[in-house]
Amino acid sequence: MFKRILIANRGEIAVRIIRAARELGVESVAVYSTADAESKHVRIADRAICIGPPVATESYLNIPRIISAAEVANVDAIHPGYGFLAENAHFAEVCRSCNIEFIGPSVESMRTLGDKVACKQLAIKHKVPTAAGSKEGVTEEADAVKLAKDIGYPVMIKAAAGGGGRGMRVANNDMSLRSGLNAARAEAEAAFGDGTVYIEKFIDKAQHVEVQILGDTHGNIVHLFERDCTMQRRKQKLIEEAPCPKITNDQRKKVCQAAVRLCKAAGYYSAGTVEFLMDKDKQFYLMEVNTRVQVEHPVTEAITGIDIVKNQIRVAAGEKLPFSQKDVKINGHAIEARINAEDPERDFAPCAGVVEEFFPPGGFGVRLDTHCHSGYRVPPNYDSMIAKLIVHRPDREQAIDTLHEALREFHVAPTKTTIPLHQRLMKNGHFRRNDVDINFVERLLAG
Amino acid sequence: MFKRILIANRGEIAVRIIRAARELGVESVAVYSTADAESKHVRIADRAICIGPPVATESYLNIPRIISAAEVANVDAIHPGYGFLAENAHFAEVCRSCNIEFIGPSVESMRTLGDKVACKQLAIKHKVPTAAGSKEGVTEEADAVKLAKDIGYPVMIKAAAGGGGRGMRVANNDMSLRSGLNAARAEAEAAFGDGTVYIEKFIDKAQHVEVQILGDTHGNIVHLFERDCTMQRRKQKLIEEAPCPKITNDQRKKVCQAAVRLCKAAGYYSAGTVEFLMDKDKQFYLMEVNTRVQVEHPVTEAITGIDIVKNQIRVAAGEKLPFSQKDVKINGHAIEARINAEDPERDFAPCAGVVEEFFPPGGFGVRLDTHCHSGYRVPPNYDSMIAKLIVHRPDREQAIDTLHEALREFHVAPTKTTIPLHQRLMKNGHFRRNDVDINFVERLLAG
Amino acid sequence: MTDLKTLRQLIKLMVDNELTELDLEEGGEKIRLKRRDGSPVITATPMAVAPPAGVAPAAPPAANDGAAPAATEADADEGLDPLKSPMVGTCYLAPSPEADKFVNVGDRVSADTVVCLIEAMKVFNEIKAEMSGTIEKVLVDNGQAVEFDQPIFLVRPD
Amino acid sequence: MTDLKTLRQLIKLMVDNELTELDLEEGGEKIRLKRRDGSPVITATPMAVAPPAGVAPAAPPAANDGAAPAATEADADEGLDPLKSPMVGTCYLAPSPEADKFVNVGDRVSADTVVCLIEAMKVFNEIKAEMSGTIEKVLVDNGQAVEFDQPIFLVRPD
Repeated sequence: MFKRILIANRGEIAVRIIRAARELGVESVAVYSTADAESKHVRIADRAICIGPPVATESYLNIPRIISAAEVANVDAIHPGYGFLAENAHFAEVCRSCNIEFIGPSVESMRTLGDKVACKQLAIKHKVPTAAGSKEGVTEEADAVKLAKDIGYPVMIKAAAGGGGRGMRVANNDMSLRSGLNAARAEAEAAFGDGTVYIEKFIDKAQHVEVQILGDTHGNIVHLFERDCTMQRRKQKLIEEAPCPKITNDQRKKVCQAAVRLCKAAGYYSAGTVEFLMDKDKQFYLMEVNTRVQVEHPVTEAITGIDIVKNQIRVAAGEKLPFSQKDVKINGHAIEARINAEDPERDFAPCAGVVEEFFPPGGFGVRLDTHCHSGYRVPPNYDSMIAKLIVHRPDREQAIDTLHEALREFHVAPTKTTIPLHQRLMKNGHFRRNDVDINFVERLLAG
Repeated sequence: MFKRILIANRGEIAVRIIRAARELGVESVAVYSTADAESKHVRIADRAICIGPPVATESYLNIPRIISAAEVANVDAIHPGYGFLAENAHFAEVCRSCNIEFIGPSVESMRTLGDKVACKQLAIKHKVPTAAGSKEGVTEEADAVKLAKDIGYPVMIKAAAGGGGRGMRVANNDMSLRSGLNAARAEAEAAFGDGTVYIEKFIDKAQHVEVQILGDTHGNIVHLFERDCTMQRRKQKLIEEAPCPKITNDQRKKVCQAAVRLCKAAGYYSAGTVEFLMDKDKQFYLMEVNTRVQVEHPVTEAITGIDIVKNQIRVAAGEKLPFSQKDVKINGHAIEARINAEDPERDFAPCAGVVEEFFPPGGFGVRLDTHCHSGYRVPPNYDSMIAKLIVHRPDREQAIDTLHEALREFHVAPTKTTIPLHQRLMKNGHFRRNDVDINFVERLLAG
Repeated sequence: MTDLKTLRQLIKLMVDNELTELDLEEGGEKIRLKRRDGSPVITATPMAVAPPAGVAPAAPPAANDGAAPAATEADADEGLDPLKSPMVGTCYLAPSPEADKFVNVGDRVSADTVVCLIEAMKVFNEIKAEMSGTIEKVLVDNGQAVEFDQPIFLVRPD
Repeated sequence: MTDLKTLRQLIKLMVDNELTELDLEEGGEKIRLKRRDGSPVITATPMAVAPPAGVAPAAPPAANDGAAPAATEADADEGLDPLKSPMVGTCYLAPSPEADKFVNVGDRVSADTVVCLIEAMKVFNEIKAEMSGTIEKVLVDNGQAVEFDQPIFLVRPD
């Protein structure tokens, strides 16, 4: 096992990783920008190193500064968390070239699965369900139009290098396809330095279902079942739950095994997530693969009892997974609500500043992951999530009731948060019946 | 199910009960003394009624005031929590005579099991292991001396009406027995208005093992396995865990079934705890029965997944237990640390006053039950427990590691607490090997 | 500073201006004021000589309808003393529905004048004034539930 | 200041300006005001170095050995400017073990005087003074790890 690791992240996930490391007897080294000098991950780590100013490109996104800190602290490995450099294959490469293990998958699998076209080709090859569409990047308008005719409108134009819904466009006819194609190319070029785009069938009224994968470097790879993350706003997940309440065990088995096939084919190890869209007829279509730990990993930890972050560290250190697929069982139902410092009244504008009162809920079946406390100052420089509230109960209905109560108790002032929105959603009949799709929340807020 | 219940308690247990009630769709009515006007249970209840001044005899222990509040609020039932009136059979009787259900067992079983002599006789009758000793109260010195000769010194002199270790004395020879007998009688008379005492064999190097019982009014009664509460200071539990790490499944089955036999014989329902002492040879000896929910109930909830407080309310409303014995399984290991506002430097003197900073830990496997928050004022009038920190992990070793980390993160200032003591205990080799007895902590603190 | 008159004036100041807090300290020369506001404020600066009252208020908005005694409002009225309920129960201002009220605004009361009945556990308890003065205000309705310490009347002491 | 008249004026000030809080302290020269929106307006007090530090709890004892930059400490030295590290790395005060130090106490430096090397990722970065003045203090040892913003020298500016 490693003697010491560096956590190249901040906020709740840095706290989460430090806890896992210390529980494994591994020393933790935090890095921080001057904006986070008093943040919790700095306080609870065994050592903390200031690496730069608030702006992320000069601190949490700055590879040389992070590697220097790693060398100064003489660590064996770096955990990237999520966001920032977590899916940056180049960073992983640099780490390993410096003899610092990157706590994540192989560089090759990050590259393959990170490229949506390559990923899709691999998926098709291994019978992982995908949406009908182009097998490789589309450049000629003519090809695009012909393709769209074959698969039928509406179609989706996606950036090969894209992710998290960025650089996507829907086209309902040849004209919107033509204009969309060029716009998407330009946007992708600007956003990812890669203008390759591709086209596939647009899935209407879809739900977001994703499968948690965990693998080691000895060829063992298992799934920890799926999560339903259909409750989103502007492609940002608000509420995640496990298991998906809508599918049968057969459907569950099929989609989870498909995800395992894809990752096996990519020579994947560590934690990863295969995201699918599910249509009204419970057909699945591959969306993308996230080659890192997910914000919503706690709901899977709750229903399986498996510590995903500890296992990431173990397998990065070369250990075998301490369990096999047959040991993984679903126990109860878990739901996570992301608490963001945002003002619903002002179109969810982030609310930086001091949280003078932060009185969290607690009790049976309630887990809170946060770096926040009374007196914490939310810096304006990073994302606005200040806490993740997770409940675990025997069934979905009880989980919703418990989460509703926990949200009601959750007192944060004067900072505005998404707590009231979550309370409203817990009472929403469509949500309770799980009669929702990925655009549900926006429709609700619009009307 | 009830429409509305009153919680005749304060602090974390009042909060715990309000959560359970609301999750069941039952309205909650809090009562409070002027010292608790701003306490959490007052804030989260559907309604709160001030019943008196800080002194408990004029508020939380005052039956007429509580019943009046119940009538004013028109509740269907009263949950007494633990402490205060929880084991007061007269209070239960008054509630029911006012057509207010008492959320607890029958008055008769409270009386039988509350009288240690009657309880022991019932135990002997149903082959529940007890320590050798007098079958009924002892009044004559001569009888006492003879009895002591039969069972052999050292012997324990106990008050029939006693509990929680109050009014107990050890005698090592005839002389100390004689003096002890009179002193104990006087003490019992003063403390409980009942001078009856009895004598039994003193169990040396004992561990405290207790069995959680849950029964309904339809004759169903099950056990939720046992807890080990050996880590005590002055007969006050500091750390509780489940399951007991020292016994085999056969020993577990035997002691749990004995507890069920005793409660069945007493016509018991609701939640209850049968406390035993266990000697070096894993022999069990009945200590007492607590006819209420226990402070440490969360460790049992963790390993069984069963919500004890919700089930107390359900069975009080006449519902059947929603599960049977064979459904109750042990999953992992749980440990609870009681966080008291006490100063270990000053012989654990209670520390009343404002807790300016209360930054609790969190994360996977961590549960916190508390009514405290940054800015909370600990009143000097009640017990000093401000939080219960509970961890649930796959095995005991991981549970200890997780609890140790959580304690390390737990920041409370300027109030002095037992957190440092718990951190020390988590690192103690004897505790980790479970090589302890009920006097271990005191020996440790002594030198 | 601590004489009742000044105190009353301070309290009036608080009520009139919706202050929720007011700490004074003559020695070290300190003043601390707080006004009612949607989002309560707790300032626990480490160095601060912990003004307990300042930090204490579990300011968070009560999830319940805040049934707490309305003592402060009552005390506010300059020079009046609240006659508070000694128990929880139902307050009756007259001995029976058709009878006259025990006391009305303007009536003089002395220590053992019965001013109302409070029913608790089916028992009707006679509540005496325990002070002498003139009833200036009746703060509860007949048959209303009252809590411990809840002001029932405002009395102008002799 | 504790006379009612002053108090009334203070309160009027609060009401007129929607202040929710007002702390005063004569001795240590302190004023603390708060308005409804919850963003503190703090009129400085001599000792109050960083307002945030007051509110955001720097209080909790760092579980780690507190490797945070000692900037404030350094700044304390009257009229001296800290020359801070622009990066994380290992600081070398001389070009090689046997060579003389780049600068010593008392040396004059100008904007482009090289004062030390910082090794980051095997690269030795020449650090220039970026200011002109006299070296008054060397705050790190040769070969010591430095963080971003950590003062390396104290310079008395011209």
